This record gives sequence, C-alpha cells and structure tokens, in this order.
Amino acid sequence: MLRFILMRLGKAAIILVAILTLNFFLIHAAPGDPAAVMAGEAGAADAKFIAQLREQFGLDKPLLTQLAIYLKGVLQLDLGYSYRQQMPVADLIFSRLPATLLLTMTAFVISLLLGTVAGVLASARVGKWSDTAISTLALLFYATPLYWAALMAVLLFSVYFNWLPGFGYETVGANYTGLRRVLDIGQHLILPATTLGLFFMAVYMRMTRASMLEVSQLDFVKTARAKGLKPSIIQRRHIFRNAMLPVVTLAGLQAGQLVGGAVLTETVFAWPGIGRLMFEALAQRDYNLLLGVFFVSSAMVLLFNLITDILYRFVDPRIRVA
Amino acid sequence: MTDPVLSIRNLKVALPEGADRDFAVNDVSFDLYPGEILCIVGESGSGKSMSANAAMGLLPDLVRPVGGEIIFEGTDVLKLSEAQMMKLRGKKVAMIFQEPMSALNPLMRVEDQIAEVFEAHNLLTPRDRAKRAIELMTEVGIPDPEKAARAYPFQLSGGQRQRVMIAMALALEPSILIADEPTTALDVTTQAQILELIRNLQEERGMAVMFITHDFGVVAEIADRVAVMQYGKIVEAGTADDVLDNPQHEYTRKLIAAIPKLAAEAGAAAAGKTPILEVEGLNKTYVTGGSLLFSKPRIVHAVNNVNLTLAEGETLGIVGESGSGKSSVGRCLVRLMQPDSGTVRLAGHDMAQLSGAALREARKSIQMIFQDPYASLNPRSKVGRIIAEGPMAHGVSKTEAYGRAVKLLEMVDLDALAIDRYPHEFSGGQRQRIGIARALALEPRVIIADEAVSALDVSIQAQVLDLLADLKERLNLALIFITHDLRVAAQICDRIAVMQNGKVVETGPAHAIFNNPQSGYARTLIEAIPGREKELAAAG
Amino acid sequence: MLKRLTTLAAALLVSTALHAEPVMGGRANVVIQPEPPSLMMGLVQNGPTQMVAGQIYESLLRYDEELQPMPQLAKSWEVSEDGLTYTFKLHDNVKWHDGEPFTAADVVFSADVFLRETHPRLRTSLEHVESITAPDDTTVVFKLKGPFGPFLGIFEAGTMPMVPKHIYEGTDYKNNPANNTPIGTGPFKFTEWVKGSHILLTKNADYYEEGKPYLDEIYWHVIPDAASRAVAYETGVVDVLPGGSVENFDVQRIADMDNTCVTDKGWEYFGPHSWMWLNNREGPTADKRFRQAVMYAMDRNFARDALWNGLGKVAAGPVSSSTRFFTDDVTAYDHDPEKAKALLAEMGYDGETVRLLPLPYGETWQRWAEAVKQNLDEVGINVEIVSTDVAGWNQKLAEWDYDMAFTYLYQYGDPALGVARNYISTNIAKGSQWNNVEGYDNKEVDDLFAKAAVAVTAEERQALYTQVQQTLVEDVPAAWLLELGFPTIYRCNVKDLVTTAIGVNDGFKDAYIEK
Amino acid sequence: MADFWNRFSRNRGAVIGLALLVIVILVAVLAPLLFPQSPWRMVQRPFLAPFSMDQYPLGTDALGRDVISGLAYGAQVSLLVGLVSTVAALLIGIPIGALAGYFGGWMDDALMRFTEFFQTVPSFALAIVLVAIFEPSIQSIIAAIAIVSWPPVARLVRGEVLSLRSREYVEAAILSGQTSLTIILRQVLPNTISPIIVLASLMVATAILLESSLSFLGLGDPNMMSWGYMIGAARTVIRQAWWLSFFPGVAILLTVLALNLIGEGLNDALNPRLARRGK
Repeated sequence: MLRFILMRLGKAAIILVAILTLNFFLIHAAPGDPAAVMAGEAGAADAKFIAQLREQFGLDKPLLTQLAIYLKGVLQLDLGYSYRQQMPVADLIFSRLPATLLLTMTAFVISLLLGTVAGVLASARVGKWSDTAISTLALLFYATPLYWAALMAVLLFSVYFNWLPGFGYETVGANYTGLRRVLDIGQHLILPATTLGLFFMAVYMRMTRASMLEVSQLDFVKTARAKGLKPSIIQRRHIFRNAMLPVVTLAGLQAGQLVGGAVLTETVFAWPGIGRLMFEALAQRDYNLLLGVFFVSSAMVLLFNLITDILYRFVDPRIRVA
Repeated sequence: MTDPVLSIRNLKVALPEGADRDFAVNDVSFDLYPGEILCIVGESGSGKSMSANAAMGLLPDLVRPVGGEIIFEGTDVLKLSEAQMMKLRGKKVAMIFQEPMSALNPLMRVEDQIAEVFEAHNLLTPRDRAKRAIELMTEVGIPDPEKAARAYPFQLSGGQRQRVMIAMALALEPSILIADEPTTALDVTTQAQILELIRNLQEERGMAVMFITHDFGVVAEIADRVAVMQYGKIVEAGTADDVLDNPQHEYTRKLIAAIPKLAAEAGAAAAGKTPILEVEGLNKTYVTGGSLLFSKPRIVHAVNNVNLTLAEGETLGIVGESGSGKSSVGRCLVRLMQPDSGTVRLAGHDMAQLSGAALREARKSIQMIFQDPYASLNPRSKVGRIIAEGPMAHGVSKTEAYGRAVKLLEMVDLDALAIDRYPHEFSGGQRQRIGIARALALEPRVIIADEAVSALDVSIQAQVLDLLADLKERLNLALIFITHDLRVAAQICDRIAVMQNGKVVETGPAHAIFNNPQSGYARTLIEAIPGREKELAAAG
Repeated sequence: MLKRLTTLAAALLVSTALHAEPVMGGRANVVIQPEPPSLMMGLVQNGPTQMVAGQIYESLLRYDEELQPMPQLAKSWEVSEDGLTYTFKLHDNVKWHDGEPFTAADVVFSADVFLRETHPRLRTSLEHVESITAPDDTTVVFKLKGPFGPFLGIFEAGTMPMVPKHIYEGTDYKNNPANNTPIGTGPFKFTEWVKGSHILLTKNADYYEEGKPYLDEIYWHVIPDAASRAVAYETGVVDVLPGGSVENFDVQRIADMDNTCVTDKGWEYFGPHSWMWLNNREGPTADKRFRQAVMYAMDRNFARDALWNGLGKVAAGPVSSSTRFFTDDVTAYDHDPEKAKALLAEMGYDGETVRLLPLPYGETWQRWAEAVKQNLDEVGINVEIVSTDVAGWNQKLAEWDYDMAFTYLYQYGDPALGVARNYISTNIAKGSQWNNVEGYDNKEVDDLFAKAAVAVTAEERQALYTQVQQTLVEDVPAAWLLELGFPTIYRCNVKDLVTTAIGVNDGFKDAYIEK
Repeated sequence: MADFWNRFSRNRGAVIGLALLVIVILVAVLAPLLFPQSPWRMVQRPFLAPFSMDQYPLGTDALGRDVISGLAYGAQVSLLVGLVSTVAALLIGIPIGALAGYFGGWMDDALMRFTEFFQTVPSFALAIVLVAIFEPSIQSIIAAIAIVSWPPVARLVRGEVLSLRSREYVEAAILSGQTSLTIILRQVLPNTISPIIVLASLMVATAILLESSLSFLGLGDPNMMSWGYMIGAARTVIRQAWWLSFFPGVAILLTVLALNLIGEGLNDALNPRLARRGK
C-alpha cells in the first residue's frame, strides 16, 4: 500500500511539474505586460517607469531563467510574489483555499449523497412514476448551465422569497462568533453548494441508476437470489456495493470539474475562494498568482484522484491484492 | 419407482416479442426422481436452461411461463408468491451455474457468501455459519479451507470457485440440485474432478440432480436418465444407456454421430515426407505488472523451449489445457507474437527473424483460422472484401481478387452471392467457412487453426472438421490444429504434441498418444475425457 | 426617462439639504472595489487605495467642489508675485498615528525624497521645482524653476501624500514592513485588514482638528461582485456605495429606495473624461472626415441615459467642464447620421472594417461599445469589436495596435496636468497608454499647450486653452464621449460625506451619521 | 438503417430530443429571415417587459435590443461552436487514441501521459486561460473547447482500439499483409464509430454549455450574439429584468437536453448490448 502511494505521488509530482511548465509558457505567450498594468495602476507611466518595474520584478530576465526561478521556488513551497496584490502568492491562495474547499466539499457531499440515494430509489422502482420523476429531474439538472441555475436560485430563493442569502461567505460586518457564525456560513453555503453540486448530482443519479440496473443483471445476483436471500439484502449487499465501483471512480474525476465549476459559482455568489481569485488574477495578468492557483487546483485534483484510487483499492479487493 | 420430487407438466415459457421463436420452452413435461441425475441435453438455444430456471423462479426479465405447471412437494411453484419462493430457494432447491467467476460476488469473501445461505433462512448464529462454511468447503475438497474461506473469488482457481458454488448449494441439504452447464468453462481435468464430486455428493445425500449440458461426453459420464431438447421441445427421453446406445430420434442420432470419436486411426506415417515447418528452441516470456522503479514484475514462461516439425500435408495437433501455452506457440509461428528466442523455419525462411515487407511476404505461406466466428470477421466489411483484402494487399488487382473470392466461397460450400453480404447475416458455422476462405485466399502452405471449432455446436463442428480435412487433401496443406478438445484432436490429427506449462511434454502419432500415452500428464488428460470409459466399453 | 431623471434630481437635492449639528460616534459601512493592492499611498495610488488610504494619509491642501484650495496640514499659504515661491504654514500640533510629531522635515522628505522616487505622476510635476526647504518645523517653501500654472493643484492627498520620515528614511521603501500597517496623519487609523473580506479603520483620537472626525470607525467591505455589492446595500449591510461600486444599471433601482441619496459630485478634481482613441496614423481613422463622421454618428445622449442613468454630461471636447479653463465655444457634434453619411461619402470610405477595443472595466463599457458599434453600423461603418482583458487592452494601446479604443482618464483639475499629455506631439511614444496614443501631431497645438502651462495669469491661460480646444474639436484627434458622472450612493442619514473635489476619498473626515 | 431508426424511435425521449433539436436548427437557419434586423439593433426602449408588445414578444434588453431576435441568432452561435469544436476535438482525440491503442508500448505510454496531463488540469479553468490568452473570438473559443474536450475521445478510442486490436479479424488482417495504416483506417476505426457517435453527440451538448459559460464570464466573441453572453449581460440587471437571463437559459437547457436525449437514443440504437438483454 505504501509503495502504491509512493508510486502515485511520484507520478503526480511529474505531472505537476509538467503542468507548471506548460502553464508558465502558455501564460507568458499571452499579450499584455504585467509591468504596464502596474504602471497603469500608478496613474501615469512612462517607458522609463515601466522598465524600472520590469527590472524590479525580474520580468526582464530570459523566460527560461524566470521558469527556473519559479520551479525552484515551488519546490520550496514558495509560489512567488503577487506584484499586483503585493502579497506572497502562497499566502493569497491559502487564505482563499478554505472557502473553496468548504464550498467544493459541501457540493461534493451533497451531490454524492443525494445523487446516489435518488439513483438507488429510481433503480428500485424502474418504470414507476418515482423513477420517471427522478430520471427526468436528472436529465434536466444534467442540461442546466451551472451559472444559470445559480442565477435562478438567487432570483427565487434570495430575491423573491428572501429565504437565503444570495452572495458572500458570511453576513458581512455582523461579526458573529461561535455557533452563530457556523450557522451563518452554513446559510450562505446552501445556494452555492447546491447549484455547484447540481450537475454532478444528476450524473450520480444517472450513473447509480444505470449501474444498479446493470449489476442486477449479473450472475452473482442470480446466485444470491438462488440462495433465497431477501431482495433488500441482495440490493444492499450485492448490487449496491458493486454498483458503487464506477461511482467511486467518477467521484475522483468530479474533483477536477468542481474546481473548474467553482470559478462560475464563486463569481455568481461572490464566494471568496480561489476560483474567483483565479479569474481576478487572469484579468489582471498576475502571472505568478495565476500559476499558483493553477498549481494548487491541479494539485488538489491529483490529491483527489489519489484518494479515490486508495478508496477504490479499499472497496475493490481485486485491485487491493493484485 | 418412488414419486418424483419435481414434476414438470406441459410447461410453456414465452420469449419476448421479436425473438426468433415464440416459446423458449414449448409443452415440455418430465419428472425428476430422488437420487437420480437427469441430464437435459441440447445445443445452444434449445431452451434447455429455461425449464430449470423456471423451477427456481429465476427466469430472465421479459421471459415468463405462460402455461403448464411445475409440481414440487405437491404444489405448483409457478403459483407461489415471491416470498414463498424465497423459502424454497437454497433450502429445497439449489442451483449452480456455468461461469463460477461471475456467479460469485467479487467484493465478498468466500466464507461470507456461503454463510449468507444460512442467513437467508435465519439458521445458525453468525459464528456457527462461519464454522459450517469451512466444513462445507472441506467437504467439497477445497485445499486449505481456512485460508480459502478468507479469500475473494478472484484469488481462487476456476475449479475451486465451482467447488465453492457447490458448497453453497449443498449448505442446506436441498432435495434438488440444478446444475446449469457447471463444467463447460472448466478445463478437461478439472471438469472430470467436478463431475466426480457432483456424482459422489449426489450418491451420499440421495439428492435429485437436474444437470444441463450440451456435451454428450458429460452425459455419458454422469447421467442416469437423459432428456434431449431441440427448439424448446423434448425430442427424446430415456435412460442414459438407451439414449446413448440406441437413439431413436433422428436429431439425437445426428448429435451423437457428430461427436468426434476417440479412436484415432493409425494413419499414414508422416515420416519421410519433407518438413515444411521446423521450430527449434522457441521461447516466449510475459512480463506483467512491473514498473520502472516501484514493483517487481511477474514473469510467466508461456513458451518454454518448444521444438516442433510439420511435414508437408500433415496435420499436427497441439493440445493442452488453458494456460498451457498452446495458443502462444501458434501466435509465435505467424509472428502475431514476437518470440524471445528460437527459430521458425518456414520453407527456408526464418520467420522469427523477418520484419517489414519481408515478413508480410513470408506470411503469405502461413495463415490462420481463428476461434470466434463472431470476432474473426470485421462486422463492417462485406464478405467479398474480407476475403479479397489479403490478395489486394499483395498487389493483386481488385477484379482478380474478387474473382478468387467467389471461387473460394464455392470451395467452402457457400453461395457466391455471399460476397455482397455482411458477416452478421451468416450463422456461426458459415462464418467459420468464410474465415477458412480468407485463410486460403493467399494460397498458403501451412494453416494454423487455433481452436477453430471450439465455439461451434457439435453438429456444426463436425461439418467444419470435415471441410478442413477435405481441403487439406485437395490443396495439400499442412495443418497445425490447436485445441483443448482431445476428441477433436483425435479425429483430425496425424500427430499430436501435448503441452503443459509452456512445455511440450509429449509428441507422437495420434493413435500412439491416445492408446499409450507416455507422460503422466498426457495420461491424466486422456483419462479425463468425459464419456471415454463408456466409449471404450462400447468399443469393447 | 424623464421620470427617472426627476427622481434622481430629487435625490441630488436631498443630499445638499440643510446642515444640522453633527452627531458623534457610529460606524460607516462602505464598499471598496476592487480590493486595494496596498494601503501605502506613497507607493500605490490606484483608485481603491486612494479611497481607503485617503482617510489615513493627508497632504498639505484639500480642494472644494470649485477646485479652490482649502487648508489641510497647511493652515495657510502664500504665493509670491512672480509665481515662483510657494510658502506653506503647517499646523503645529499634528502627530503621526504612532505618536511621533509631524514636522516640515516630513514634508521635505515626502515630496523631495520619497515621492520623487515612487510617484510617477507627481515626479513629472516636481520637475518644475527647484528646491523644497523647511526653514522651521512648521514652514515649508517650494521654489520653482519657472512659472507653472497648475502648481497649487498638486497638494491633494493622492497626488502628494505625506509619509513619515522617521519610518522610511534610509530604508528600502517597497519592502519596508511598515507598508502593511500604514502610518499617516489623517482622521482615521489603520486597524485591521482581512484580505478578501474587509478593512477596518478607527478614529484617530489625537486628530489635530478639534472634534473631528465624528465617526468611530469605517468598515470597508470587499465584495468583488457588482450585483452582490448592490444586494449588500439593499440588505443594509453597507451604507455607502462609492462611485463605480455597482453597475450603472443598478443605480436607478437603488436610488429609488427609501432613505437613499445619490450624488455625482466629489469627482471634480479627477474630472473623469471618456473618449475613444482614434488611430490618426493609418486606416480610415487617419482621415479627419471619418473622425468627424464618427462624432456625428454616435448618439451620446442615448448612451448617457441608457448606460449612465442620465448622469454626467456629453463632452464638448478634450477638456472636462469641471476642469479649469473649459470652454463650450467649440463646434458641436450632435447625433446626425445623415451628416456622418455625407462625410463618409465625401471621403470615399470603402467599408474597410475598423477594430474597436472596448474598455475591459465591466458591463457598462461593454454595452457602450456595442451601442457605438451599432451607431456606426447604421451610418455604414463596419466595426469589429476586439475583446480583451485589461493587460491586452493596455498592450494594444501601447503598441498602437487598434483603430478605435474606449478609454477614460482623469484631468486633475488643470489642462496642463490631465489634458495636454494626450495631444502634444512630444508625447508620442510607444509603450505607454496614457500619452498621445492616437498619434495626433500638430505644432500649433504643441505651442499653445506649452505657453498655457507657464503663463502666469488665469486670463492668459484661459485665452490660450480656448484656442487649443477650438482647434482640437475641429480636428477630432479623439472621439470624446462623456464627462462621466460617477454616482456616490449612500443612506441619506450619512451627512457631509461628499464636500470636496475628491469626494469620498477624504470625505469621512467631515461625515457623520444622523440617528 | 430502418433497423436503426426503429431502435432509435423506440426511445421516446430521443424522439422528443430530435424534435427539439430540429426546431433549434430551423430557428438558427431561418434567423436572418425571421429577424432581418441585426440582433444588436436598439429597436425599442430598454427593459421592455415580455408579452407587452406583440412585435417584441420576449421584451428588450438593457439597450432596447430585441430578446427573441437575440435568441434566434444565439442558436447559430451555440450550434456552430458545439459542432465545430466537437469535430476539432475528434480530430485531435481519434488519432491520439488510435495510435496509443494500436501500437501500445512506449507510444501508448507517452500519449496517455500526455492525455492524462490534459485531464488533470481543471478543464474549465484551462479553457478560461486559453480563451483569455488567444483573446476571445469564435476561433479561440472553438480551439479552447476542443483542447479541453479531446481527452475523453482519446481514451474512448484507445480503449476501443485496444480491444479491437486483439480481435481476430484484425489479426487476420495483419496476417494477410495489410499495413498498419490500412488496418487502423479500414479494420479498426470503422468499428469504433458507434461509441464515438454517441460520445460526440454528448460532446456537442457539453461544448454548448462550455461556450455559454465562457460567454457568461465575458469571454465570448464580442461580435456574436450568444445565449451565454445574453445571460452574462443580464446578470447585473436580474432584479429588474428577470426575463433577460431566464429565456436564454431555457434555450440552452432545452438544446443541451435535446442533445443528451439524442445521445441516449443513439446509444440505444447503436449499442445493441441493452437491446440484447431481453434474450
């Protein structure tokens, strides 16, 4: 097991370096000069001032040197300095990371839980109205643009009914502490997490349903029936566990999509996470910050994939032992 | 005679709309008596499994019984509720299946799956269940049952898995055991062991066994009584001896006649003829699951220093069980697989050393016929193109290649119109003929037939074997016939090489091997052939 | 539209209503957008930094809505007859937030040492200065090399913020750890900054003006989404939405709320002036008739009403009406598609596509570009909008890789500071987007601007600037759009928030909240 | 073909989806006839509510532009981007998957590492970066969507090819002397078509969603009226003009839904695995 984890970590490290290198060159291929943007912020800028900024931030060095400096820094967990925000990139990201983790994890749990439960229900009632309802809902969620769902949720639950807050991480300026703060954040979390999880909820519903139905056709289910086992036990012990295998695989893939989707959700709901940080960094051509966010989100994806793989080995003895 | 434990009367089982016939089982009646083994025999699609499944209440979706009754202990099980059926299943009637791998839950330990049978009927405490599981596993002859009980299905061999299935089925001492092709997926030696186990257990417990099979060898080995099915009807029934020795129905007669006879003739000695193919010191190892830094690879010696010669016009059989390396040898010969070392001299060229255009050219002389009639033809190509493609790749014009294709189709007894049709329009046997025509298109001198008839029903099998023998004569082909089925080998081969674990353990003329095997393994193999004793007895 | 304007006008009236006795205490909840990169105003002078740090740092003077100088750190000042010597008398009881006394030495350090290195805009103005001296602790003397008309206009907090000498002298300014905890002399002290969330300033109890400030604290909310900022105001989370905090489309709705006041004052010092750069070098835009046609084709009143809530004014020419020496005695370009078509026909415009760069500053600007494109389409000009982000936009302008490009710039109260830079030929240089980007080259205009900057009397300057404006408006080197009216939205019980030419930027000194 | 249509039409959802898609295609094709004026034209007062004027049934937007005309022209953009980017993704993914699956060994390793790499980067984030770097235009959007959506194609094709490569008819083709290229093109790829068609129909749906998400964030082609753009532009006025974001969202939802339904129908029709289940 340890060897497996080490192996996967090694592979992940290689992919990360490759991602960093590619991102670095991609982003440097972009038009726009960060020095010029900074000079603009200062109010007026002559060429001399821009040159001064460029030198100050090492932007005048050859590209490869800049890359080498950056990669070396990353090894020391130094993600560079954000010229625009005047803060170390790592600090910026880590100050925003908890909000994103909270959002994505909640969305993840909501979608996985509701999705599989609904999928199991639908599979148990194939062809009945409850199956039709769940399947239709899944189809709709599957086709709904994430950001639009978010907007409609705000319109309905925040503007029209005024039940839930439609933006932000907590009630600004309220300075709640303790349990009240947790509840407050929880309230703010409901709409963004649900809308972010909506798409994958649909995916889990469909996949669980299909997988349950497929597994229920397999020979060992017939064996279980031949034993005289109750349908509920067959459903739970034989069908569900086997049907969950593809869902677990999918859950690992979802992580990556969630980070991407967070860019949209965080934009609509003004959620102070790295998704929004990324978009800000991009608009401001904050190279180091952008690279940093990419690095961290890719690392997150790799970490999730690793967790999934370990989990998969846990649930599937064939992979664990082989 | 005592009363039957199970009595099937005028059973009708309907197939869903759009199937090739209306009823899977049409007006079938038979009785199963305590302490007997009833074999239900038929080719694929004859409906032989359906009546058994109906008795268990385990018919597939959309297939339902529409008439007749199945009387068990005085009640018609077709009229029982699902809850009542659940009480019956496992306790009174148990079942084992063809594919023991897929019939076991891959994610559960073996002992838990056995213990579930008790749980299903609320018997014993969990601890006792585990104990009984191990006892049962001991009883069905699983070595080191304590350890095996903790294993997952994939960690057991095919035979052991089937033993687990049997242990499970016997747990509650049912009065009826339904065995649905339980040995079809197993190697011949394992098959012999499992058949013996079933026979012994049945005798010890006085169970009734309904044994479903397509293999008359197995029938001869195990049956007390036989029912032969065709197109959903029972065409003949009686005691095993009656049906096997004196079949009444034409279909039964045809089936039995189609079984390759074990008696290999002492054919014309091949010695003295010029060898066309000589294999020396052939080796192939597989390396699996290793990676550069982190794990140790597993090495399998699939072909281990194999030497063979094949004379012009001769048929050489390579026989062995799965994993013996027989297919790897065949693939190395045509270079579908790259041997690690050794020479393959084909009409003067060393096939093992060629590459690129030279290899393509040399391969014209050595072609292959494949096992699976469904997978061996490109479903998106018309038959004409499938056959003509080879010659065209070697520069023959399209017209000429298609002309030749028509001739070849006629040669394999197919209509020339076939060239404009797609493979899915043909039956399995016809497809195999197309495969043979394709192999002949390049006018090879050697043909390698890799399990070429294993996927066919026995009656079709016989036709294809006849065709091969005939073509071999007419075209003076040399044939390497790779098979796990010793009966087939006995029928068609001049000489036979027996393989085990990558090595050739014995070579010799077919009749010599069958009548007087020298190596221990060859002997085991031959003794395990189902129905052999009966056949020998009959031959006197 | 008429109804909307009247309600807005009513709101404007309320804001300047009667003054009552100020109330002590309370907290102002204000939106800050975007989150400032730093609060050290000596180093960073972008909009949000000025708005927050303007309560922390001060300069020698403030300016009223007519751009007339008022006392701040300097309680009085004198200008010599020849316009070359400016003498400031400082308050004598001023302390830095860390308790150190503020003296004339700090002024000399700030202007002559610190800002000369760090403040690009001030640096240009200081080139006119020969020496800065401190004869005693409360007196500072600026001696000029020659007359410089706008000189008295550069003592604004964002232009010349006073920084503490005792902290910065001899250090590496950019990396001084004190940058994270700014120390100024202003009415509010820096207390806390939670990135991505809020900045908290608290009352400077030792402030040198007796009784001020009135508020206990200012809580700046970082809410990066425009719609969310609007919601924050509507739900009572914030009380003040400084100009540009919410999308213009939201302004009308919010302004209609109870207890809500709107003002477009407080931007006079900046005079935000919008126009489209027209590339005078090549393509159809090189032809004066084409540029005039663009002016006639645009419906600028529609843009103001539909996009800017009717706030602001249609620009008469290069100089904003709030900037000194403005004149409206120039050619007027009304919306007249027929005239535009005639001009295009006369020049023989062949339908060549012109690229239009919108300003990547949000929805309104994007919509505006779409509206202009549609206006131009309707007179037969083919326009392709090229979408880009801030950096790309900067680069394209700096590299002159555009045909038409939206922009807006501040004028800093005087044409010599904020207008001349965009039209004089000596300012044609690649690599910057704040100079003569359009490539307009007219010796006469160069001369007029040069003379006007150093003329001593206001009358002389007015005459010269009038002439310059007339010439420019005839030539249309750039297509002027609107004098932007940025609305500050606030609860009506927040009093005296916008009283100066820089509005909210130094407004909390005087603001109080009526209960 | 008739057989195919039979199986397809047995799926009721698929028929509904096809009908929806045909409507969307018709609207897109007929847009210039139905709405001869540019969708950017300011035709009425801003924020005209829907159903209040017959001529502008879905109202007008912040600049007084006709919403329904925008929807019609938006259909063009959605379908164009969806189709072209899917074709582009297939053109990248199929060769990579085919080469990796057919040749195996180091080539498989290298190509799959490459694919894995693209799968690891959060795809939407990558799309944002790419569009921003190439600057938003219809070309850069299509390129970005193709670049983030080819890996599943490559993996699918690789998997199919890997299993087809050991199929006996491919071995027969090798023995008959056909070159690798011929075998890939004539024996292997034609047999991967069914799953590719199914995947492609779903990819068009995903591409439409992606394009709309990019446009929503302001990364759309500024000269093309698209649904995502309409919602993005309406986001800030959602309180006073709900219809501006509601209708384009419904349009996206229905189009994507239609494509998904069709994809399922194709899957039923082309993938006989389920059809066989009854036997």
